[in-house]
Amino acid sequence: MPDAASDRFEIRQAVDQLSARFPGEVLAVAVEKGETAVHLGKKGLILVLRFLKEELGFNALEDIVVLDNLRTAAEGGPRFTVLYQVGRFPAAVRLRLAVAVGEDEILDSAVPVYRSADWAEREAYDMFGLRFDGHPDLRRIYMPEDFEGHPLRKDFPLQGRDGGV
Amino acid sequence: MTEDLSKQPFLLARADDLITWAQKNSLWPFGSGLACCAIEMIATAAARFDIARFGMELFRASPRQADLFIVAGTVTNKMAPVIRRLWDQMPDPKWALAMGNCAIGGGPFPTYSVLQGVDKIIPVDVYVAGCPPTPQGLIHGLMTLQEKIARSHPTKEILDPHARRSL
Amino acid sequence: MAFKEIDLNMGPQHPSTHGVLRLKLAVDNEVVLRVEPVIGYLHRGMEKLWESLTYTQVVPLTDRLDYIASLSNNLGYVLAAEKLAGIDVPRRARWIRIVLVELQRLASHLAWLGFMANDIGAMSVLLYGFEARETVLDLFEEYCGARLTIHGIRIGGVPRDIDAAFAVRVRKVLDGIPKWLGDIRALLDENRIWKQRTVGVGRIDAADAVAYGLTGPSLRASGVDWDMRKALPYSSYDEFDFEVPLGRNGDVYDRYLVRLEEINQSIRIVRQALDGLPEGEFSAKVPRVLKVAPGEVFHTIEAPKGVLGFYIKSNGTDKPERVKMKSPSFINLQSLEHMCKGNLFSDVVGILGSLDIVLGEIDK
Amino acid sequence: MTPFVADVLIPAGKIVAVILYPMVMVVVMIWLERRVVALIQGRLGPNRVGFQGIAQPVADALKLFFKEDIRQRQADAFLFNIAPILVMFSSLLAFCFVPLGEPIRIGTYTLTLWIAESPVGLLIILGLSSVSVFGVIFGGWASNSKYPLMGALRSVVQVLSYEIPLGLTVLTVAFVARSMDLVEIVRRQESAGVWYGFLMPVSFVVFWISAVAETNRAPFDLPEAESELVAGYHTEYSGMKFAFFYMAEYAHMVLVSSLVVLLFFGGWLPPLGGVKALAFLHAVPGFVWYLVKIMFFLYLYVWIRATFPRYRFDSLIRLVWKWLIPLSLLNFLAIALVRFLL
Repeated sequence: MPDAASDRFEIRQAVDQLSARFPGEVLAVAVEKGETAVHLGKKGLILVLRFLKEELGFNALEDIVVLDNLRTAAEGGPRFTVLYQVGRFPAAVRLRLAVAVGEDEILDSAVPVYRSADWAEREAYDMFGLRFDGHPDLRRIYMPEDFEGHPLRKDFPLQGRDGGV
Repeated sequence: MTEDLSKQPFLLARADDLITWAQKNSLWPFGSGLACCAIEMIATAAARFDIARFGMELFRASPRQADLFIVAGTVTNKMAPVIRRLWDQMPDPKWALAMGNCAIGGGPFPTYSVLQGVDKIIPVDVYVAGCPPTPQGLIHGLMTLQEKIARSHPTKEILDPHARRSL
Repeated sequence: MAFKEIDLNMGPQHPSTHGVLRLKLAVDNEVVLRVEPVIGYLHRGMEKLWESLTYTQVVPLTDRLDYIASLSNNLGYVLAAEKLAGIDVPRRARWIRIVLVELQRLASHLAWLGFMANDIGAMSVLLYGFEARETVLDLFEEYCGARLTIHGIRIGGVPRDIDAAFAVRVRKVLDGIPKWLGDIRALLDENRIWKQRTVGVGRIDAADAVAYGLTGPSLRASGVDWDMRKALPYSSYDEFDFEVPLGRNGDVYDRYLVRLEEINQSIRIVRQALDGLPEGEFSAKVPRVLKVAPGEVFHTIEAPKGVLGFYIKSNGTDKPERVKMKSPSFINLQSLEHMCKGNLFSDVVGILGSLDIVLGEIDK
Repeated sequence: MTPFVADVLIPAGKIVAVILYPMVMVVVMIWLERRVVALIQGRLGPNRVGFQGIAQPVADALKLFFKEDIRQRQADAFLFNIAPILVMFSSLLAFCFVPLGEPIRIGTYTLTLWIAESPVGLLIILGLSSVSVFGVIFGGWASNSKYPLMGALRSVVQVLSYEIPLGLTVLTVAFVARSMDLVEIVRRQESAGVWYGFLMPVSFVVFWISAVAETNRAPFDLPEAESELVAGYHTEYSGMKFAFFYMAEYAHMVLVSSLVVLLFFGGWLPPLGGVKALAFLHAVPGFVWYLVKIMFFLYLYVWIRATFPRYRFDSLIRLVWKWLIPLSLLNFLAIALVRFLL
């Protein structure tokens, strides 16, 4: 487990600076299995990302994971949670930002901050139907253009709807 | 030849032998690979298993010059029209070999985007099972295809174009 | 005369796109202006399928992601699942895993070497690379019966133990590889045509590489010292000593050299692992039906193509709630346009080869 | 020897021989190439069809003969069909001017081992070999699709720019031998006692490099670059038309190798002919020596193909304009000076 003392200190330091800088945005901080997750509000996402990249030197957005909590969410809870896996390398510090998103809410695109978010967001749109405002070219990336529906949603059947060709 | 020659017109039988001998011994596969099976197909053409011995090592990149379409890998719904167009571009005496469980029947992927078997879009002559099939398995499939070609009667097609390609 | 650019289509079926990738190129008679990769032709819906399988059933499917280096996919997923389920893997199992994964890196780099050289025209190197790789595949076939989709790493450990006879055969194969590499390097390293086709082609400097999220040998060829085995050591990699080869100017030639040097480092690691193989169990006791308490984990390893990450979220049942794979080739392919701008059309083939992408991993 | 036999039968026999000679050489060459490339790459190569795979090219040709002949709707019909004929025709016609050996005296009649001997045989062969470029251009351009078009454009530039060093080096040989007639050149080498290949090594090397480039063979095989342009200019051809392109390339290689042997390595002369001790070498007929030398150069072709990567287009052009042409000019100047001083 890479949660050596130095990592923990740097992560806690980063999180403290983060919550100091954005008191309204940081909703909760959870540490589990050596990984730190910061729950953020939707509005401040890009500001936090830019702050992390420019000031704290988190130079890599490793992955954007989208969770469909159709069945697990409490009544009226947000349909999707979008996780931004951010890391600072080579110092090997890793942080996860979680943002709750409703069914047809629009998130700000992270492309202006991290170039590698381009395709990850297109995949999130293709698989879940999440729209990203400010994305240079938001199109389907895996499925053919004329495909309706978003496959990775929990209510989409595994075998697909129209049975292929 | 398994058929008795009395029924078969003598001259045509000899012509059949000659044509099928040529077609059997110079099957040029089409250099198209889709997924994991493509790597095993290349390993089959590489030094250790070497299908060049059968004269098959000329992987033609253009469908116009290929006789054998080895569908090596998963055919997705997005790729299916491309496979169908490539098959139509191949000149006529052509054969198809479905390599691997994905090409035979969707393999381990019963999902929304995978075509459950390539024989839904192109007529397949030989199925080689395996995920991926070992090079020996593929060579066995190619040899069965050669036997199948040896039994076919190309002259019957030339003389009577309506005759379906007899198996 | 009005300038008219040709828009070429290196379609889903092309001899040198390593699978079903489609490149839309805008070309001004041989000089590349724009490259737009189109993917999805091999999208099998893996992540949707994983949500309907148990934790142990997912492992054989991870073989089919990066099918040239299937063992490192297994390791990536299995380490994430073990971290989530809190399973502690015995030290001997971790060492056997390192033997297998480093042999897999060897085989993957040899296959890459063959494909790239064949794209640039030296077709004999494809045969030499594949013959060297066959010797490594024999070891995998002997270890667990499969050559390509090996499924050789399970949750909790490895399927079989390694005995002394197997170790002897592994050492014999490891002695053979440098000889093969010697021939290939003699053929290519100082070859004027090879250098003309690769030096200064597809250049990307360190800052752009990090900005595009490039990882793996392609990033280290631009001089960025970032190898997940050293940055975040996993599966007792910190008990081995090996160097991380770095390039200087991040062109196709440096990526070629970095990967060749990585082959030598992998050989060193496997030798150390075989010499100091600790005693003990080769697999932890894992319940047949593995129920995992709710939680989430994100774990990355250094796959031959780059940093391969797995995010798993569990909901207490025996099936994962969500498994997301961070694919190195998916991110690396985004920097293709940056590398190809201004080069000639025939260089696109060389650059694509030097990126070492696999479509199974990109399309999932 | 009735006039009928002398004027009709023997020329007819020679014509058949000249057509058969390249065809047999092409069959041997296809087999040789696939076997040698295989052995270089550590595999076996075709050895199942006929004895050691010798019937493999026959099977290929026969199969291609029975293939469906596809022509695209948007391809230009006339040019599309004329291209393979042009390529094949120019190679075969050039073989009429290639002498195969010393004339043989049978009784009172001398049988000349060539069809046409003309004082400018060398020039005609060069002219015909550049006619095949038209075939490639028409083929690529008429297929009306992007990859063949690029293949055709590349081959235009490549073959035209490699004609210049080819022509210049051939000029040096004609200059030294004071004649363009191939038979005369070989006789001159016999009387001079030394072959021109050793007399003018620079000419030989430049000639050989531009010959390899002229026939679109690796490492200069950009017009049909497998990994870039799918199959280059003959992407759209199938069946017998493709077979013509395939065989014409080999026929062109045999033609160029025989040119190299005639110009630089004394055609049918036994090696070290002048040395008295080796007089017994003359017993072996000239044709055999000629064939041995050609096979060596054909082997060299295949050897080069199996080892070298492919040139990029701009380095290919830089090679010829910055290196080969100045080199051949200087070489021609040097030889002219040497001859003037002697």
